[in-house]
Formats: sequence, structure tokens, C-alpha cells
Amino acid sequence: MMTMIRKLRDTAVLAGASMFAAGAALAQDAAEAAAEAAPAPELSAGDTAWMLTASILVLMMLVPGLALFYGGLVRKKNVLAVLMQAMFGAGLMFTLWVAAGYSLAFTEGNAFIGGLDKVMLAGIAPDGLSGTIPEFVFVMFQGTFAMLTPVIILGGPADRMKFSSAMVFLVLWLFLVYVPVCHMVWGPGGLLLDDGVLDFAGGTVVHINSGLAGLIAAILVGKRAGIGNENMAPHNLVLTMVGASLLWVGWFGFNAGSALAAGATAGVAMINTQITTAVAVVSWSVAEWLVRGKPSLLGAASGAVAGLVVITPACAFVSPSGALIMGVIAGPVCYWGVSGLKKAFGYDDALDAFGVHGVGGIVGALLTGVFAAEAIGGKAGLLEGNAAQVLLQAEGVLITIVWCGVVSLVLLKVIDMTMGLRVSKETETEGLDLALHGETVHS
Amino acid sequence: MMTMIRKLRDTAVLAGASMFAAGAALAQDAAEAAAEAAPAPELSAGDTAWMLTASILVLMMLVPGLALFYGGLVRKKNVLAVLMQAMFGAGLMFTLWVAAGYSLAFTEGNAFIGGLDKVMLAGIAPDGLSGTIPEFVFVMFQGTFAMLTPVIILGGPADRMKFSSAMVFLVLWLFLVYVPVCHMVWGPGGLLLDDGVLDFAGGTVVHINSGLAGLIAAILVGKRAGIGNENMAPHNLVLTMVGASLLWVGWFGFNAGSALAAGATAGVAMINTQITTAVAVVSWSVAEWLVRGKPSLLGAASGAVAGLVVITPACAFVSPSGALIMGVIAGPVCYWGVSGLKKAFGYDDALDAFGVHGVGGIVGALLTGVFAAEAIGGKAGLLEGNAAQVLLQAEGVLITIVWCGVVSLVLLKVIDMTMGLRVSKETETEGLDLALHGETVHS
Amino acid sequence: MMTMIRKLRDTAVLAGASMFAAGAALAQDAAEAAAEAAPAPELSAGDTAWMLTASILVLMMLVPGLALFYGGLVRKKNVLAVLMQAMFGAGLMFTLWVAAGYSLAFTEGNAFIGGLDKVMLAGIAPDGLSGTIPEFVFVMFQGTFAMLTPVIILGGPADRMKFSSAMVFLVLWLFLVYVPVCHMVWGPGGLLLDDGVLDFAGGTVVHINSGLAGLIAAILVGKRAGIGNENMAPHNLVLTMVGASLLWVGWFGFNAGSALAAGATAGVAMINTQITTAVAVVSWSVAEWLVRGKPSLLGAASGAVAGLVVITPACAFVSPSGALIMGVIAGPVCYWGVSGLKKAFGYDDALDAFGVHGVGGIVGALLTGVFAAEAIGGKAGLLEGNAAQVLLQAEGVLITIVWCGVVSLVLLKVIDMTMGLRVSKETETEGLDLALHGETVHS
Amino acid sequence: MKYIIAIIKPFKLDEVRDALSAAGIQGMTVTECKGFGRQKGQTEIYRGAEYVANFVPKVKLELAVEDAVADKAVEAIMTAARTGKMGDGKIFVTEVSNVVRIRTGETNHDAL
Amino acid sequence: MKYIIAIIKPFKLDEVRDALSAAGIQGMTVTECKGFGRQKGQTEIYRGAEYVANFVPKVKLELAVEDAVADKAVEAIMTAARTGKMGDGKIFVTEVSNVVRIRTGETNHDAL
Amino acid sequence: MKYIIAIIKPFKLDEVRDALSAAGIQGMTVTECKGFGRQKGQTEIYRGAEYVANFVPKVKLELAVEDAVADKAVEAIMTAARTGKMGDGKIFVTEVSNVVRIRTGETNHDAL
Ligand SMILES: Nc1ncnc2c1ncn2[C@@H]1O[C@H](COP(=O)(O)OP(=O)(O)O)[C@@H](O)[C@H]1O
Ligand SMILES: Nc1ncnc2c1ncn2[C@@H]1O[C@H](COP(=O)(O)OP(=O)(O)O)[C@@H](O)[C@H]1O
Ligand SMILES: Nc1ncnc2c1ncn2[C@@H]1O[C@H](COP(=O)(O)OP(=O)(O)O)[C@@H](O)[C@H]1O
Repeated sequence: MMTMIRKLRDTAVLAGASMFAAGAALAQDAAEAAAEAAPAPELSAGDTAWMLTASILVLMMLVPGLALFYGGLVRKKNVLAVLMQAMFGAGLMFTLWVAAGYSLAFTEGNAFIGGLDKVMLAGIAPDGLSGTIPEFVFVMFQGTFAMLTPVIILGGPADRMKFSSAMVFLVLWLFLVYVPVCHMVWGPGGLLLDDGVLDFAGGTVVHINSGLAGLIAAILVGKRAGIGNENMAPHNLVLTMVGASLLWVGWFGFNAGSALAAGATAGVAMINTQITTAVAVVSWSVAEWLVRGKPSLLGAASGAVAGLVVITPACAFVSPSGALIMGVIAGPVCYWGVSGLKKAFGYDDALDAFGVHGVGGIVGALLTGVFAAEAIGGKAGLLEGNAAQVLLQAEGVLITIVWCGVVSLVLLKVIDMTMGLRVSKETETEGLDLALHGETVHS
Repeated sequence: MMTMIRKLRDTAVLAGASMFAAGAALAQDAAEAAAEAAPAPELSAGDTAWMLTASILVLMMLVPGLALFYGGLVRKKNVLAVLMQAMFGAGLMFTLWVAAGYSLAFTEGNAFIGGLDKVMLAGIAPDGLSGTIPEFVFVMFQGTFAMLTPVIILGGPADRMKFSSAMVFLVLWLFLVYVPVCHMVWGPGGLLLDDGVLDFAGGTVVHINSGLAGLIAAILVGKRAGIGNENMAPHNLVLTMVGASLLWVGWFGFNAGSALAAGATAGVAMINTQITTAVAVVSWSVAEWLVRGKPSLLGAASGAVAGLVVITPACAFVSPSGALIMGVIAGPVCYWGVSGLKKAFGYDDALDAFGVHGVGGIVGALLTGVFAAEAIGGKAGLLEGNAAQVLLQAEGVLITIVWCGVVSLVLLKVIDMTMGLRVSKETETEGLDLALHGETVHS
Repeated sequence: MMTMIRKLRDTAVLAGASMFAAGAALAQDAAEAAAEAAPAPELSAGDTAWMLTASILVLMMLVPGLALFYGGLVRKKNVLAVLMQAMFGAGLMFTLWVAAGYSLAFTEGNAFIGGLDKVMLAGIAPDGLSGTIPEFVFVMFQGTFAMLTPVIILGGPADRMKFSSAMVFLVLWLFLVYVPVCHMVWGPGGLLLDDGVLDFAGGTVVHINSGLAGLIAAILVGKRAGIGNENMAPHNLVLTMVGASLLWVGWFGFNAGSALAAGATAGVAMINTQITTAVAVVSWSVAEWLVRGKPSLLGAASGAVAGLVVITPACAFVSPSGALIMGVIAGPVCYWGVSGLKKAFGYDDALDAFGVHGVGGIVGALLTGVFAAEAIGGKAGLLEGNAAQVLLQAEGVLITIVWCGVVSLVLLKVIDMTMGLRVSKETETEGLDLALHGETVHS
Repeated sequence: MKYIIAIIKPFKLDEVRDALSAAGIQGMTVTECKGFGRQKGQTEIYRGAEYVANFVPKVKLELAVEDAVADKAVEAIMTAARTGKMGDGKIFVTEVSNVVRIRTGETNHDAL
Repeated sequence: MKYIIAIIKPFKLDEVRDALSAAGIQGMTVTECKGFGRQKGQTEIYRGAEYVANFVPKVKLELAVEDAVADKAVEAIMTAARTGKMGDGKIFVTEVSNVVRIRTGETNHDAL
Repeated sequence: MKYIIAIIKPFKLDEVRDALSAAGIQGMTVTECKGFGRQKGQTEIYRGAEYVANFVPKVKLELAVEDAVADKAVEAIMTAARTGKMGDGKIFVTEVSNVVRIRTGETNHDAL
């Protein structure tokens, strides 16, 4: 049994783990080579060096990356509360990941959830491998995804959600949404593993998931008091720009790291990630320049994040030209996501968790089906005549939306009815920093 | 098969130097020993890639990591002075490290100090190796430790110590405390090398050492004027949070880098570092939540640092479960270190150099003896029946405390009597930034 | 002859590209291996791991590194505009790099410019190699240099140049200055490739180039309104210090990354970079301490950057002692560059693009010829009796100055006459953030 | 003419400004300040220590008005700024003997 | 004695200070503030939204002067601060009954 | 009633506040400001340049008091704020004709 699990896991990991593998060898180099004669995989110092680094980079995306990106966008009285959500959330999520999350996501169970064999990382030896890297490094790498994703959600209900309720929600959401979807997509025996949906680095698991939950939370917690009357302008875009920069920098750990090896696939993921991001910085800014008359730093920074989100599922599947076109699309579409769309429906997604991560995640998933190039990642997309891929991509998107939407809604409703989602009006007025955390910025 | 792997790993660990190896030859002599029977070690591009990265990460822990962590904690009028200590201190310490520090620490001499063979890095060729990496990279990696450690001290007497005196102190301290203790612990023929004390990445050399010196400096320089009456609250916890995050991120260079190779040991060090840190973020915050009614961002950030300090000596020796329990302990104990303990004795350790690094360093050293797991790092601890290890650990702590304590005290007394330790009352009132450095923050 | 040059070049590029190789095997490992029988080079996971990391580090030098370094130096009302130049500039430059820049710089053409074969990265396959790393990674690595260099220029005319004009200038400058000089220096068949000028990581291409263009732009755009009367002191040196730190940290990607492999050469580049930088922090600060009576944080941070600039061309050619002396020189000379020199000529190089990058670049190029040590990089310098090397270095400097100077001047004049270089007096008074980008910092 | 100085809670600023506009007041000047009075400040916690801020963030409004409008202005401020809780603030009315509009040099009534 | 309060555009501060020095004024106190009047604030754009800042950054000068000097001071401020565009600001003159120099305890004229 | 405006050195604020409390003063308002007077500002050095800040950071206290208490208040401020060095600051006393407590609507003496 144990060996079987291990074998299955190894297969999954070798096949490039962080994607829907569909029997194809996507991490071409390593995977194919290994697949042929398949001698016991050995630890590669080069791959390990890269994955140690990649894990650290994804950690940096959250603290301080996302924390600053979000922190600069709120009003000054709430900035520490935002940073606290990221810092405490990081600690809490990783603790739970080690306690049970990793096991439930990455060991065999049923189609929806894994088992408990590796609770507390039991049975993993220092020299145990996951592909060509120590399994402990794989646990860490995946754990950083599990830390980052839930915290993205909190951009939606930012500035008004109770800290305690937010943390309770994240705990439940980790186990009831993130872990199952992760298992379905990447875990052994996962529901979606065989369907052939392409998602290299987590467009579905990370971005659609968190963006949608953020939207639901924003709606359920209600609009910020004073919105429309008071100045809600970002209090310090320097922080936001630094955050966006660190997201950009760290995202290579996320995307190129998802190759799980320092080889050709990582190279493709890197160049594509860079191209789409660079282009999206320009395309968002230009869109805004045309519409508003001025290009804003917030626009450029948001464009970077939008590009990163959109290329995430596609980065090892499309050609550089495809990546460039995806960047051209990413900027204006997500700009619409945070402006036109939001205005049309009138919800208060404070920091645009849905506008950027949700919209970008969906667009990215679909465009992956359009631009996938056989010569790059072994899978053809719409432009190479494989229209079916787009449908497959849509299926992946829909299943995620349904699962995440339903469960998130139920969880939030329950929390709202029991402990309440929202801070008191006084706390909101005074600022969360002092009221919830007894601190404030003195400068 | 299993035994073979284990053997291989053991070799790697032994050859991986940054610990007390129980009768084994460390660093060079490890390499040399290995060289004898084994074939001459060759440069590993994978290991080198990791150690280049690890060195950079430790540099980032100091500038801007520690600088920001400390800088956010002082009052606004002193923030640039704190950053200057870190920036200038970094330059000064590394200059001295190259000039003589490396040679005195890492070449053969007597039990307390090395020799002068490699002064100015004489005789090191570009293709000279230290294990499987270029010796120049090893010089750099160790040099970043030697830059970071002295600057930690200045958290104790922050806000009131003269810049010139602080720098003179650091120079003397580097050669009379850091280098000897480093030689005793890690250098060839060092006093403690044979005792079997476990310290993987420098709990003793770095944290106990600097924390204690910080305490002594804080006491000798005296309390900050106005403490108790004036608001001494951290002026900008955004900076502190970013600093803590970069410490967290960079610390993997410190801990996993101390494996000196991108292999299984680095993987263990990484996962344990992450676990203890994540858990300590939660445990400090929860402790504060219970005691004070509110969890603060400063608490969460301090918890991260406390966890990192505590796991430092243990990270390659304990199991993930052990690391988790160490995290549970790290938070509340260091919280007590910066509150109860400090209050009890009434000293003004301004930024809690001792409360976090000293207390955490001691706790970590002792717990390493408790939780060491043979299956992980080859050494059994108290929980596996080897009570002696705890005594050994205590011995290491005591020797460090005595050496560092006596020398630091003498040095500070001498500086106090000659050039004075403390700025004038006017300078303290006006702020060190303008008075000492002719600059101030305009925002 | 042409073929010989070409052959030499190919070897050089394969063997580690970013230097003038002149038949010497500098990237020892790869080079030597390749040199022997020259079997088809294989992908090295270790080298790739390092180059993935190095590329990311150079990206971090720009966003947020240089952005913060510059951003902290301007007045508060202009900080977002500076960050926007870096963020948008980053996106724009990389987009153009992929579109045509890489092809024009790194494919064969004539002595001044390459061809169009790899426009849009056409024809590069995922498993295509550049030496021992994927060519896509090489494209990325070189692209980060092409992003960073143009943005450095904008430090000269900061605080008063129109955003639109600045971006138009950067686009033209990229193709008419950066790409040709890059091709001449590093590209196949480039004019300077044979001359034996030593420039390991881009002192000429990056620093002299950008520093000089910055000076010309500063002069043509005119002085800042109110200079001499109003307080132009840096508004937030915390940002500047963080920026300098990230430049320091990221520069290892730049310098040690220019070895294109994780081997001995990278080790040499790393230790020398660290030494010169550390020493220059001290030497600038001490110079200022002597001249002004106080050492400033801005001085220490500027010293770090000066050291990094000066060692850039030399880092793989000089010994640690040479690097140390270069650090001693770097600080005071660049300090003079931003004070005495600037005062003497009376131009308003607002953020000292020329004072640091231009002066430091020239000094570094010349000193490389002085301190080059055969035992380190295979080339002897003046101190080892090869006076000719200094002349060669001077030649490299002069050609760059002439090309860059003439073209930059013409471009700026044309832009000035068509769209204008400078914002209106009102915009300058009110601040660029609000006027150009519709944003401001609220804290 | 009267010179009215009002200390109010910061989050009431928009409401007060609207109320004054409604009362026909054309201009005013606003400064951030800290108040000391019956209302006690928030407790800040840091590491082991804590600090009760004696001062509470406030906003100070200053407006010069015609004598005839003064009462209406005071009334408007009072109504809009009131929460009924401690720390709502104070209004001080003083005399101003001359007002000048810098742009035009107009004085007194014309300058308002 | 008079207590003059002037609201001016921030970038005019240096010029006004120089003009006052030239007029023999020895001291003054300056505060950053926000003005509300005819001049409208800049529009800030962020993501989809935008916000027209009602308040414009201003600087407030306060100076106590001898009655005899008051007109000259007002004149100096007016000349130096004027740009002719909306938002140039206002000057308010009030009475002050007593002035004390803390350092010496001098009062009234001697304290200025 | 009197309206007292005092400009003091920032680090003296806590002492002055305590002195006023001791003198029975219940409330006051504090603003950060910059002073221009005999005391010269610090020189800032940056790169080659330097800038002598003409303005020195100060803190402004404002308090409305009963006529009877005014002298005691001035006295308290003067004693607590004095260092004897240049730049200790000034105290200005003006008249206030009406005071209102927003929370209750009380006026004049009751409002203090
Ligand atoms: N005598 C005073 N002079 C000047 N300002 C005062 C005075 N008393 C109170 N204030 C200001 O009014 C604010 C509100 O006063 P406080 O006593 O807290 O509440 P309330 O007015 O509701 O009794 C204070 O924070 C302070 O800014
Ligand atoms: N009645 C008033 N009381 C106090 N301050 C005022 C008053 N009216 C205007 N101000 C201040 O004067 C500034 C300039 O006034 P504004 O109406 O914009 O321009 P102008 O004075 O040129 O007509 C305002 O921003 C505000 O700070
Ligand atoms: N005429 C004045 N009107 C308003 N404020 C003044 C005046 N003179 C001085 N001040 C304020 O008092 C502060 C102290 O004055 P200064 O001349 O430096 O010292 P001193 O009062 O000890 O002679 C100044 O910084 C300024 O804020």
C-alpha cells in the first residue's frame, strides 16, 4: 500500500506535479527522461537548489509582498490590520498545512480529498524524495501556496471584517475549499487530474478560488461605511508598488518553481511570466491613459499583478508570442474588472480580490486553452485547431467556481450568524489598527 | 538501500560543517578528511547555486531586513540612525572579516583563535574549494554571519548610544568575541568542536552572543530619557513588519544554507525552520491575545523572529513534530522575555535584543538537546533517552555566556571611560538623525 | 578574420558570455569543459538554478530596488512619479526587448547591430541552450539588464521631466544606444569584442551609458525650479536605504550572474563585489565624516552603490586585495562626483545618475585595467606590468562616451523640439504625482 | 466679523463641511490636531509595555464669518458633529477685526 | 497688538517669509492645513474610482505684531503670496491682549 | 474668557500638560507646527549639498480658560516649558466671546 502510494505520488510529481498532467510529460526534460527507463529518481542538487529558492520566493510573495500590496491600498488607520492578517494568516495556514493539510491534499484518498497518512508529516524521511528534490522541500513549496491563497481573499472584505472571524474563516476555507480543490487538481487520484485541463501553476486552485471567495466575502460583509462620500484613496502607493514588485519578483518561484526542476520547463515558465507581466503593465496603463487621461502608478502595479495572474495557468504551455498577446488582453480586461464590472454590480470588493485574481484567473484559464502550443508544452490549443481544450478549460473553471462558491458562501453565512463578520461601526470609524490590535502608525 | 542513503546523508551532514559534529572534522578538515579516503571533492554547480543564493539571503537579513525591523521600532527621530548603524556596520564588519576575521576564525591556530594565513584572503584561488563549493563563496557566506551578528547587539542600547562608540565597540567585539567563539564552535581545532554540543546554524555564535552583549550594552548605556512618561511606541510598524518578513525569508539562507549543500539536510533545515516560525507567530500572538486582550502585529512579527531564533541551532536535528512543539514554546517564552523578565529586572533593552535573541537563543540551544531525533540528524536528545545532550547544550550556552559576558562588559566599560557610550541629553531629545547624521525623514 | 572573431565569440558566449573573453577561459568550469573536445554543451541544472535566481535578482534591482533608491531622494510630491517611471519603464523595456531588442543585440549582423532572426524570440525552442542554460533564461537575464539601464538615466532629470517624453526617450534610447553598445560589447561580431577591453558585468554598457545619458538629460531639461532656495532634501531616506540594500542584494545576480554558471567565476565575482561594496560604504562615509563633520546614511547608501558600480567591470578579473583598494577609491571619488564635480559645473543632476553611475563606471573601467590579476581572471593589468590594458580600457570608455553622448543628445534635442522635455511650472510646483498620475501619498 | 474655531472628531469632518455648505458658508480651513480632555485616548500595546495615549486625534476647523451668520454656523457645526459621546469637541467664537482676500486685495465682508 | 493669521499656498511660503523678514518681522509660526473654498482640489484616480479632494493643501502662518507694523505685515504677505489664481488664500487680523516670551518672561512689546 | 495660544518645544509637551493639569485645566488642543524666530534650524546635509532648515519643529497648544485662571495657566506653561535656551517659545492671550460644548450644547463657563 505504502509503496503504491509512493509510486503514484512519484508519478504525479515526476509528471510535473503542479499541473493537470493527462498522461503527458510536461516537465519535458526531467519527466520524459525519467519516464523512459525510469530508474529510481535521484536527488538533483541543481533542482533542489532551485526549489529551495522557489519556495523562499513564494513565501516572499506573501510576507511582505501581498501584505504591502494590500496594505498600501487601505486607509492609514487600517494598514497594520492588513499586515496582521497576512503575518498571522501566514503562520496559521502553514501550521495547519503541516498538521493535516499536506496529507489531505497530497496523499491518496478519494477523488475529492486525500488521506491522513502524512498528518504531521509522519513518515517523511530526510532523504525521502519527491521527484528529484527532498519531499520536505516539496511540502514547503506547496505549503507556501496554501499560505498565500487564503490571504488573497481578505482583500475583498478588507477594512471592515473582524480579525477573529477572518481567521476562523481562513481555517475552515483552507480545509473545505483549498485542500479539496488542490487534491482534485494536483493530488493522486484527484477528480480533475485526468480531465486534461491545463493549469500549470495554479490559476484555478489559487486565483479563481481566492478571487471568488473574496467577492463573496465582500458582498456578505457589506460595503465600507462612507464609501462614495469619504476619501477611500490608497493611503500609500509606495507600499503598494513595493508589494507589486515583490509579487512580480516572487512569482517566478510560483510559476517557474512549479516545474519542480531547474530545466527547460522552468525556463519557458520564466520567460512567459516575464513577457505577460511586462506587457500587462503597459496595457493596463495605456488603457487607463486613454480612459482617464492619466496613467497611474496603481494602474501599472495592478497591471503587473494582472499579468502574473493571467499567465499563471499558461506559463509552460504557450509560446512567447502567445504570452505577449495574453499580456495585451490581461491589462484592459482586469482594468475593466476593477472598474466597469464592479460598478455594474455595485459590490464593494475593497482591494479588488475578484477584479484582479478572479477575473484574471478565469481569463487566464480560458486563454491557456486558446494559446497552448504543442511545440512548447506538448498540448495544442484553439489556435492550433484543438477547440476542445477551451471547453476543458471552461469545465475546470466552472467546477472550481461551483465548489468554491457554495462552500465559501455557507461558511461565511455560518460565521456571520455565530460570531459576526463585521466590526462595529465605531471600530470601523476609529480604524482597525487601534481597535483590534492596539497599535497605530506614528508618522 | 536505506542504510546506504542514510550513510550518504550522514557524510553530507558531516561534511556540511555548520554544526558541532561530535568528533567529526568540520568545514575544511571535514572536506579534507573526506578528501583523504574519498576522492577529491569536486565543485557541485547545484550546491554552489544554492550557496550563492544562501549568502545573498543572509545579506538581505541585515540590509534591509534587520535594519527595517529595528528601524520601525524606534521613534521617528531616530530611524535613520538605526538604519545607518546597519548599513555602515555591514560595510565595516565585512571589511574586517576579509582583512583578518575569516583567517582568525577558520584557519588553524589554537583552541581559541585561528591563525593569520588567510589574512586578506591570501592564498585562496578561484578554484579552491570548501567542500563542494568555491572557498570564496564560503568566505562570503560566513562573512554575512559576521556582519549580521554584531548589528543585532545595537538593538539593546538603541536610541541613545553614540554612533562612533557603537562602531568602535563593534570592531573590538568582532575580533574579541565573535571571531573566537566562532573559532571555538566551528573552526578547526576549536575548543567546543569536540564536545558534541549541537548548534546547526549558530544559536550560540549568533544569537546568545549578540543578545547578551545587547543586554549588557543596554544596561551600561542607561535607560532612555523619558521612558515611562513619554510615548516610546514603535513609530512605524509597517517597517518592522517588512523587516520581520525579510528576516523570515532570508533566514532560510542562514539555516538551510548552513547545510552548505543543496541536499537532504537543507530540506530538513528548511521545513523545520518554516514550521517553528509559523507556529511561533501563532503562539506569541495567542499568548498576547490572552494576556492583553488583543493580538498585535508587533507580537506576530516578534513571534516570527523568536521562532527563527529558537529553531536555529536545532533545525537539522529535530523532527517536524519537534519543531512544532518548539514553536509552541518559542512564542510565549520570548514574549515573557520582552515583558515579564524585562519588567522584573528593570533594564531598558530598547528593541529587545536580549528578550528575543538572548532568551530565544538559550531556549533553542537547550531544546535542541531535548528534541534531537536520531532519525533526522543522527543525534538523540532527551526525548530519545539521551539526557546528557541537554547538559552538553547547557555547557555550550554557559561557555558562550561567560566569554561574551566578560569581554563585552570590559570593552564597554573601557569605551565608556574613554570616548563615552551615550549621546548628550540634547542630542537624545532632538533625535539622533539630525544630530548625528544631519538628516531627517520628511514625511 | 571575421570568421575567427566569430568563432572566438561563439566560444566566449558559450563559455560564459558576459565578458570580453579574448580567447581566455574565464568561466572556468564550463569553459574548460567546452574547450576540450567541445562536445555539445548540456543543460546543467545547477547552472540553470543559479541563472533563474540571478535573473530574478536583477529584476529586483529595478523593482523595487532602484525605484525606492530614487524614490526616497525626491520630494514627497514626486515620489509616485519616480516609482511609475520604474514600473512602467520596466514593462515597456522588456516588451521591446522581446519584440526586437534581444535579436538586435544577440544575433549576428554587422559590427554595430545584430539581425532580426529572433524577433519575438522566434525560433528559440524550450530546450534550446545558451551555454549550459536554456536560451530563454539567457533572454530573460539579458532582458533584465536592458530594463534596468534606461531607468537609471531618469535620475538625472528627475522631478521635472514629462512622463510621456521620458518614455519616448527610453524607447528610442534602448534601440539606438543600449542595443548597439550591447551588441558591440557582447554580441556576436561586435566591434569591441576583439579589442580585449575587460568589462565583466557591464560597467560600460550599463553604467557609463546610463550615467552619461542622465547627465545630458539633466542639462537639457534644465535645473529644478527653486533649487538653492527651497529644501530639496530627500523626503524619505528610509526608502533610499531599502533601495540601496536591494541594489546591493540584487547586484550579485548582476555580477555573479554574469558568469552564466554556478562555478568558480561566480564565486570570484561574488566575493569581489561584496568586498568593494563593503569597503566603499566605509570609505564614502569616512570621507563625508572628514569633510562635513557627520557621516550620513545617504552617504553610506551611496557608497554601497558606488562600490557596486566600480566593481562591476572588474569583479571576475581582480584579486580580493585589488577589490579592497577599489573600494577605498570608489567611495571618495564618487562622493566628489556628486559634490565637487557637480558644483564645479553647476548642472542639476538631481539624483546623481552621472555622479555615481557615470563617474563610478569610468573609474571602474579604468581600475579594471590597473588591478586585473592573471591568477584570477586570466588577464594581467597595469600592476602586473601590462600597462596596455589601461589604454584598452580607456578606449572602451571613450567609444561608449562618444556613441552614447552623441545619440542621446540628438534624441533629447529632437524630443525637446517636438513634444517638450519638461513639465509646466505649475505641474512642477504642485508635484508630478497629482498632476501627471492623479495620485498622491496620504501619510 | 467672527472667527469660529471648532474642534471635532475627524470622521465627522465631511458631515460638518456639508452642513456648513448648506448654511451658506463659503470657505474654511482645517488642521489635524490632538485633543486633551475628558475623552481618554486608546491604549497602545507594544511588547511588554503599554501606553495610554493622553491625546485623541481631532480636527480643527477655522472659519471667518459675518456676525449675522455666526449663530447659524455654530448651530450647523453642533448638529452635524454631535454623536453624544464624550470627546465630541468644542466651538470657540472670537472676534476678527479685518479679513483680506489675497488674490484680489478685497477686505472684510467682500473678502469672505 | 495684532495677531495675524494668513492662509497661503504652500509653495509661496519661502517668498512670504522673506517678504516678512524684509518688513522687519522677527518671528512666526507655520502649520500645514487644508483649505476649503473656491479653489477645487485635484482629482485622484484609483482603480475604477475617482475622488475629487474637496480640500486643498495650504499653509497657515500666525504672527503677533505691534499694531504699528500690522498693515505692513499684511501688505507684505499679500504681495508675496499672490499668484492671481483662485486659492491664493486669506488673511485674518485679530487682537491679542498679551504676549509672553517663555525663555525670559518678558511680556507684550518686549516679547515680540 | 481667554483663549491662550502657546508655542513650545515639542519635547516639553508632556511636562506642560502635567503642569496645566496640576493647575486644574481640563482640556486643551495641540497641533504640530514649525517655528521661525531667533532659534535657527538644524543643517541637513545631503550628497554634496546642504540646507539650513529655517523652521524649527514646535508644538502649539490652544486652551480656552476662565479669565480668573488665565494667569495661572500662563504661569504654568511658562515654568514648565522653559529651558532658558533660545526657541523656548511664546504665549499669546486673546479673548474668546463664546464657548460651546458640542456634546451637550452647554455654553461659556459650563462648556469649559
Ligand atoms: N479648554 C479647552 N481649550 C481648548 N480645547 C479644548 C478645551 N477643552 C476641550 N478641548 C478640546 O475638545 C475636545 C473634546 O473635549 P472632551 O473634554 O474630551 O469632551 P467633551 O467636550 O465632550 O466634554 C478635546 O479633545 C480638546 O481637543
Ligand atoms: N471664511 C473662511 N474662513 C477661513 N478660511 C477661509 C475662509 N474662506 C477661505 N478660506 C481659506 O482660504 C483659502 C483660499 O480660499 P479660496 O476661496 O479657495 O480662494 P480665494 O481666496 O482666492 O477666493 C481656502 O482654501 C481656505 O483655506
Ligand atoms: N511674532 C511671533 N508670532 C508668532 N509666533 C512667534 C513669533 N515670534 C516667535 N514665534 C514662535 O516662537 C518660537 C520661539 O521663538 P524664538 O525667537 O526662536 O525664541 P525665543 O522666544 O526664545 O526668543 C518660534 O519658533 C515661533 O514658533
